[in-house]
Amino acid sequence: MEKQNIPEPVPFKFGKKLKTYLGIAAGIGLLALLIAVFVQQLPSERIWANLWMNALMFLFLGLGALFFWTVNTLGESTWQINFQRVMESMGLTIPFAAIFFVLAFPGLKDLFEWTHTEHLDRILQEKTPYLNMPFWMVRFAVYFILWSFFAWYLRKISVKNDFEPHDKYLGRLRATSGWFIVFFAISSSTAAWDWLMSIDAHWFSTLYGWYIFSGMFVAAIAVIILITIAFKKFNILPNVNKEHLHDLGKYLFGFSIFWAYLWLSQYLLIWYSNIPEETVYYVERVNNYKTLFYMNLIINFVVPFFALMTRGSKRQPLYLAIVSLVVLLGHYLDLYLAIMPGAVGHENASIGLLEIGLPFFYLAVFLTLFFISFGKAKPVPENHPYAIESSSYENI
Amino acid sequence: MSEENKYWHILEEFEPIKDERLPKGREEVTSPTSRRNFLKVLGLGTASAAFIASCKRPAEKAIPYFIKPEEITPGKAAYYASSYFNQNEFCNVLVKVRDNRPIKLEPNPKSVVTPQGTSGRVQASVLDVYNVNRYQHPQKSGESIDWETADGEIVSQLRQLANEGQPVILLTPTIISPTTKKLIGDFAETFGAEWQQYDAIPMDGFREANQRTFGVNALPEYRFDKADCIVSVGCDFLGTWLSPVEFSGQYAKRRDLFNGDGNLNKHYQIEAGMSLTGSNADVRIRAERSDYGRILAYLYNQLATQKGAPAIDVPTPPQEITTKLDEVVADLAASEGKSLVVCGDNNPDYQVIVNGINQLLGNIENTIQFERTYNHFRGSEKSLETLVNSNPGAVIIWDVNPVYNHPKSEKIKAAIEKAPLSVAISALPDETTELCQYVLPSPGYLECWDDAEYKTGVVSILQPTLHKLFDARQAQESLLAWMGDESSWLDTIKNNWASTYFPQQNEQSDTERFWVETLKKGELVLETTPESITFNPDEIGNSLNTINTENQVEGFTIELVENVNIGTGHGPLNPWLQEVPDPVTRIAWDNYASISPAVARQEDIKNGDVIQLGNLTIPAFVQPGQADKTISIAVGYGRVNGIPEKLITGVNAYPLAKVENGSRQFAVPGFTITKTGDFEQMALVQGHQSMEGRPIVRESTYDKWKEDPASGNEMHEEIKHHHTTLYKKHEYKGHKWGMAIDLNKCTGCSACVLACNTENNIPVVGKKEVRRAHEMQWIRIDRYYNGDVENPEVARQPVMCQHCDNAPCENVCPVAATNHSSEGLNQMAYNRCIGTRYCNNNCPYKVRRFNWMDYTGADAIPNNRYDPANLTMDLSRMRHNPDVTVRAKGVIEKCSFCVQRIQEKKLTAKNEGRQLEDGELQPACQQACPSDAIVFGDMNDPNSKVSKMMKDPRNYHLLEELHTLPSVGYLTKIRNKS
Amino acid sequence: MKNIIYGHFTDDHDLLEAVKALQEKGIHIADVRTPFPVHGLDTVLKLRRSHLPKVAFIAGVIGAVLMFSFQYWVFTEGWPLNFGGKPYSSILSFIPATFEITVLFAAFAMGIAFLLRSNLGPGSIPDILDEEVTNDHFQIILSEKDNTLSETELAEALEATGALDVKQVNTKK
Amino acid sequence: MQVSQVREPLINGEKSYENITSDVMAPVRAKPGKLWFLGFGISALVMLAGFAAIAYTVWFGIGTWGVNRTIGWGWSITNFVWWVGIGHAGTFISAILLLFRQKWRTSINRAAEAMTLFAVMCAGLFPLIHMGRLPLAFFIFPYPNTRELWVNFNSPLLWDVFAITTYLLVSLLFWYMGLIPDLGTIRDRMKTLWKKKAYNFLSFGWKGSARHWQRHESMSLVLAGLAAPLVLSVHTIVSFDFATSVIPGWHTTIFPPYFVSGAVFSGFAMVLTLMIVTRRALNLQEYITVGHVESMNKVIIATGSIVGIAYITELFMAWYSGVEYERYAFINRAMGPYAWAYWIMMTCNVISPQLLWIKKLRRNLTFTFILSIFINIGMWFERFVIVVTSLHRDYLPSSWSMYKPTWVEVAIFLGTFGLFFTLFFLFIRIFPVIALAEVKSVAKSSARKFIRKSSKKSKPENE
Repeated sequence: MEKQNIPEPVPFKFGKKLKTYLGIAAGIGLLALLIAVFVQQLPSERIWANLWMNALMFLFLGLGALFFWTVNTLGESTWQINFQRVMESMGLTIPFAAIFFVLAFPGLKDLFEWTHTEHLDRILQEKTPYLNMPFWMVRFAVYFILWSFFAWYLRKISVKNDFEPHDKYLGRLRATSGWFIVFFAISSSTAAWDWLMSIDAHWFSTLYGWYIFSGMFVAAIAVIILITIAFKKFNILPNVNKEHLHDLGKYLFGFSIFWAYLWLSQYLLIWYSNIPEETVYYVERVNNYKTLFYMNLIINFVVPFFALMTRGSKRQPLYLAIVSLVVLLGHYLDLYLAIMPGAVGHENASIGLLEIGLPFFYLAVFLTLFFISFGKAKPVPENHPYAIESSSYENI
Repeated sequence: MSEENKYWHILEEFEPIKDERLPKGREEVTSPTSRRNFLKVLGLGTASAAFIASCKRPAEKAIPYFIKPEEITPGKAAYYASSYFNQNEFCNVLVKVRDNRPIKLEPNPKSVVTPQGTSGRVQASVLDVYNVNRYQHPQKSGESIDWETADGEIVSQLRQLANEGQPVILLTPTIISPTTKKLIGDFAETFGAEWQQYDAIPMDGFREANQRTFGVNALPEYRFDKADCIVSVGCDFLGTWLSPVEFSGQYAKRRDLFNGDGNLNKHYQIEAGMSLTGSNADVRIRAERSDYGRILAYLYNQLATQKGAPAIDVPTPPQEITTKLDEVVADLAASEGKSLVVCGDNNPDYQVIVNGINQLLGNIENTIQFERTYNHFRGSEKSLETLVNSNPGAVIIWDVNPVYNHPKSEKIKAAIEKAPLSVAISALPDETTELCQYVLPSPGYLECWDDAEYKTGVVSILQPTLHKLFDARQAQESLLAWMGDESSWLDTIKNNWASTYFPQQNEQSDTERFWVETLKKGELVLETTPESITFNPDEIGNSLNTINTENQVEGFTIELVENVNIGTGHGPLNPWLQEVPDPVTRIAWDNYASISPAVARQEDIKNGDVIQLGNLTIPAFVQPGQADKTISIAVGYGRVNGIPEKLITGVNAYPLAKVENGSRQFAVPGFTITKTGDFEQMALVQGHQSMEGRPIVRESTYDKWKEDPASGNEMHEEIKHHHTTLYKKHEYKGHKWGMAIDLNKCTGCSACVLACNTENNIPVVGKKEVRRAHEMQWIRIDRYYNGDVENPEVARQPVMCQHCDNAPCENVCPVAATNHSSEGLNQMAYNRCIGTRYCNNNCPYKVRRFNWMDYTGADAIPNNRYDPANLTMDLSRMRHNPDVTVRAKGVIEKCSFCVQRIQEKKLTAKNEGRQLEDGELQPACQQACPSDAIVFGDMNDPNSKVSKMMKDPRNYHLLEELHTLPSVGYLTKIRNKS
Repeated sequence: MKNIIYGHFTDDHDLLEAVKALQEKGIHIADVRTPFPVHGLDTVLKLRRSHLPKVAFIAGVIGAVLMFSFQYWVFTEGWPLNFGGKPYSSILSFIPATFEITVLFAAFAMGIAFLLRSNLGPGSIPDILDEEVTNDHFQIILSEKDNTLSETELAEALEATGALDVKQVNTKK
Repeated sequence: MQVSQVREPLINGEKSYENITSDVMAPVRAKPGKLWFLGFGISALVMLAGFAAIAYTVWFGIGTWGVNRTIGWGWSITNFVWWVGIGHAGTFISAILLLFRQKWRTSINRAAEAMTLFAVMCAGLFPLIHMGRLPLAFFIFPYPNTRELWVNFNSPLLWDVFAITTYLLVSLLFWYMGLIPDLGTIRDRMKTLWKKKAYNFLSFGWKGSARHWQRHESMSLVLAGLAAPLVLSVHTIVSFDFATSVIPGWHTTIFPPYFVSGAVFSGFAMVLTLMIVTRRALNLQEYITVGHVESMNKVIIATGSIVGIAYITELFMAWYSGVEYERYAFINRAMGPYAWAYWIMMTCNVISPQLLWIKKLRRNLTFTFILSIFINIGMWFERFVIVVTSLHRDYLPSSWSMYKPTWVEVAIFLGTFGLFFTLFFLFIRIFPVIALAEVKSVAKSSARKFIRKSSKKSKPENE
């Protein structure tokens, strides 16, 4: 283990400079949207699809982080304690994701074929007990209420322990994490069906929910890595050392492979059987989005696989940050491929100013919310009974 | 055209070969076999009398030709024209002979009577030749004797009896051979013998009725192809009645919406038990067997009222039937002269009324013609009465088995046993031969010379295609010998032809030339004059009055029926026929009592519960569509004597028949059902009867079809529209084989299944294995019920390997044993197969078959053969088609589209420097199909019939939504109903 | 002929301290033998990181390339067969076997490299100085050859670190 | 590395390194008892009976089984998948838990890996004996032959050949590499010369050198890194056997991860079944503690719940797909003639593990033991449901059929149990059941004795 002198932590301040940067980013995003609507006059479904896609990505980061934290808590692992507050704060953005979804609601008719209740074919008619607006809305509400509740409640317990330390809080944290994971296990799949799979309403794949989950998880880890590295650099989290980065890097590496594994499982099985009711999804993507389709695989699998294979690569903050950024963009692309062919169609879909600019707005909002939340508590949990383990472990 | 020459290759053109080993005093039969080869065949045959559980490959026993006989080209088949006749079934055939062994029967396309297809029984008959249970020597009281001794003793006794004036009775089946008839006449004269003809299931009632109504003792020609409206009352004309192969062809012509003029016939079937014909009807009216008379009377009366003819009041059938019958009457009345009413019951009164109806409708001379009447079914009840009552001194029983198939079996037995001289002439041991003092083995029809006049004025020749396997002699030769006639039977035939038929034709001027040419063609068509008929209306009244006095007996009526493949059960027990499931019930290897679902519910009977009916204990089978008060049982089962023990199956139902008013009745009332508590698992190959709403057999009605030919098949276009694929289709540059099956023409007769069995050396697995769903047939004819369980609609579909271009089976074979040929065939390399059965699991059609055990003897491990039907013995192995591998244990097999035929024809065409013609190449199933429902050809040829059928709006592929891209297409079934 | 001095400890922490103490004196340590891998020992002994992962990587790449190209060759050049209409170069189908062979090559190459590099293998006879090393003794071995100090000085230095049972042996190797 | 004192110790009792050595070695040193001979004898007999049934099958053909034209795979492939699944626990424990730094794995990984190997051997038998022509089984290997015909690389069964072979070999390598130091330990404790020599041979001449340890650790980590995806791949490929097909109930994309999860689930159940007995029989209660059992139970509840979600997802998707064949397949599972198998599966795999949410039950050995057997049964039925229920009613109702095993199939299945236990009985006599060196390496941080010692000193050990 390398000896390191741990500097004094710098208290976090959501400074003016930062706010200005975020404001500019938000402005760029909004400008892109306005240009798309009024100048370029893009087709409405493309606008709505973009709003939908960014709302999802926004949600994925918070939800993925919350999952990462809870699963570590439940697994009695402790290495994450030193940057746990990053995940907690990311989780707190979940309720705001709901707002972005709601903003895209007027476009639901453009996005989802099954909402056109007037003319549904036989198969879609048979799906109406599940795919109907009222029930869909109820599910939407339930997901967000419960996710938000868990994010808020877990954070509350975690922070409480800072001030009035007690072992019971850890127990409560674990129990709540357990409940969250149970709910998440179901809702992550059903939400993926509701918000993504049902865009291609005829198509179905049992793996789809897990596939979307794996992508979300990788994206969230990438963002955790980026933020943690930044905080380490500014000494906000001085106790985060190379071991933490190494492990985070392993997660990014491992789950990128896992994502690729699920991608392959789904594609290979559908390719192999070649049954039209299933291939229809991929035929559209392979034929009309050829470059992006293979790019997706390269960015999200080939790049992290080779870039993060060696031990050293995961211990180099800058290097790891760059890979994380690439992977984050990769999963943005993955989401693009999940939404656009079904919702917009290859005639109208392309990557333009809107697709590149709009995410800045969402990113800015996400970071703003994150910084606000992060600033409200201590950067590292105090009095955590296992805290010692997070500062003194090493990778072989 | 050289092909044609090959077809008519005949025996006569070759020099007879002397054989010293043949018994003296007997004319040598000209034979295609060389002496050397004959020895080989004889040797093999004798050796195989014992079970030889050998692990040696058959190839090791082959003896190469030392000097090759001229007429044999090893590896090339020769075809000989001949005919098949078995008591109630006739077919002109070509016998395919390879290396001196007949191995397959094919229809003779030049035939007037049966140009298209054969029946399943014809296909299976080749196996009977190689039956190891055949008598091998003449016998006296069970001891082998030689022919001279036998002849000497029999002749001396016959002369003595003749001198004493004791009756000599010659009991034969219906003889349709004109020369034989003459010969028997001479024989009868010589010995004062009485000649009686006997049919296991007679049609003497029909003849009697025709005598009464039309004044002729004849069975007329029925023209189903000319009838717009067919009404059949319990008549299974597509399966077992009169001349099913012919009728199937005629019927199918009027079900053809692809080639035909689009004028679909309408077929009503009124029946009690579900027959093959009934299952094909547009409208099937379920009626009790005991109501047949009243139904016919009702139909007559209604029509008569309309036509102003006298009607006689007869109790009407139940209300729910009469409402349906009114519809029938309306349709009949609308198609005068173009309708046909038939009834399958042998009751002469019923037939008289049928005649009355047809007369009323003007069908006589239109759909019923007396020009070329049928010559079979000449037997009558009188024949046995004579035998039983006349205390005969000598009984010569020629190829009939009344002890088995007559209800008065005991009396017949007594009469035979009492007779001082009893002689049986038969190829195989049976219940009757066992009682006779002398048993004279006769050869099978493929070893015989004979002629046949099945329909008046159409005379065929039967020629031997194999030297006699055993020490057997044709019955005719025996008669000649006993009469002291030195001429050979062949000469007798030739002489008769020269004197009788030669003058009737003018094409040939030389008698020898005439004989040879006829032999080549296989049949001679003569000018005939129609029987002159006069209608006698009084008889109708008489018969109606008889029906009026019919009593309704309490209890269940048992009707004895024939199974399509088993027929009357005459002849050897043929394992191929036994293993083909009944097309209606889908049960193999057994007979059973069919009861209606309502009765089953009421009596709490499940399939396989053994019930008692009179003296008969038999498993019950719940048959949808069965009339409540009628129980149907198939005859032809329960043979015991002369059958190897492991092949004994079913129950003999003949004793239930009744002799009444001098005729045998096969519908007997007054039974009650008693459950025995036993259970017998039947060999049922299809356990599920419903399509579960899946678009497997797609169908529509005639009216809808007229509006839109794609009706019922709308999803085909939709599915095609949605077809997407992640990889491009392979290109098939040369041929691309495909098959189209017209579901509207397929009747389900199962001839294709048997043809496939024969062509492809498919093993027989036996009842036990069929029960365990281990059957091996490459084609199966799926049967689904639809609608009302009491009287469902039936849909049928022959399913074989679909030769999918995106075959799920090929992908998953780990050893590459199955893959796709460049001509679109899904091919199997048996040698490479290691038997994971993965392909079969992954086949959505479940058409692959696995060799679960060593059924064929081709396995390398010794002492593990599973041969329930003695078909792996050396003699029975001679049936094998040498072009098709005999598969070993542990190997998957399936339909190959008869790849051996494809290769052969391709090669022929190539050698002749021409393209293959469409229709030249026929797989065995297509060739055997009497209704021309199967079409095979090159889909890359836009003008081939198959590619045109594939483009028909009715065409669809089975499970096409899976994108397996099958090479087999089905044309929708169109029912002519409202 | 070289002389060996060795002694043992009963606690891994003591061992680490002793190694550090000896190294501070500039004594070269010939070998340390322990019943289980002691964390930090490799850092203290300044052992180079093992190259085994690289062996695994290279072998894996070789395995992957070989297997993939073999399958590709079989299906496109060797004997292209049409299986269920799949393209001849059905790359997706090649992935599973390629993956398995990659892992097989990598694992076995590394295992074999480990044994060869460490001189371990069936039949190899170790020079065991103290049988308790595989039980609960942590042994430091010094060699006179590697050090400027004399045998006795080395022994004293070793003893000074708290080592028990310090012994000197002359081995023939 | 420091461990919080709040953590439950992994080794109970006052165990010194010496104690660990002698405790674990005890069964190897001592003469086998009557019970061992009895167990071994019965296992060997059952194994021989199984082999006889296999010989019978090869001789007379697969027709001696109950499989038929519709259901081509019955018990054989059910057993295959079941055994392979069980064979996933060992490598999962040693590889994936190593990557996740779960120290509790050290007490159980050795036995679990051995079990893995034996289970994979049992599993590997089935694809061979289910072949119609076993003597030609070598056709599945791509070897050069005169016809230059290779194999079909499209076939999942062929992938299986690669996967199972690789898995067996790599697991063996992983297991044996871990055994080397422990075999050295045994060698040095043995008094008789031939035993010493034998164990030296087996231990490859291990001497515990620091450099060797360093390489060994480095290798173990990379092996773990390789074995982790390998574990996933094996059951993934097994699932491909089904999922690549077009048969409803087989063809579904969730199969790969769900099979893996199910495999780990059943594997852990089997480990529990065995270890709860073994720890008693071999007096290893202080090494395999209730804490270990609880940890394994947590894995069980996690994987069991994943499996449960997969079941429900499949069920829902069958409805959602709108494909009538899919829908029917699942209705038939739950309500058809094999519904009993489905509900056994549901009860054993989904409902019963949920009881483990209760901490008391999680730590109750008797309950865990019974539950683990339930899961073993449930997971067997899962495979039965997948194999048989999906096949027996697929597309064309005309071919629908039923399946019932014959005595031959039952005997073969029992025979594999015989094989499994025969090998296991030999294993516990010859090899240390617990990874000695690994346990020692975590002893300081996790054994009760050391924890107490370090807390007394209360001296932070900075490394």
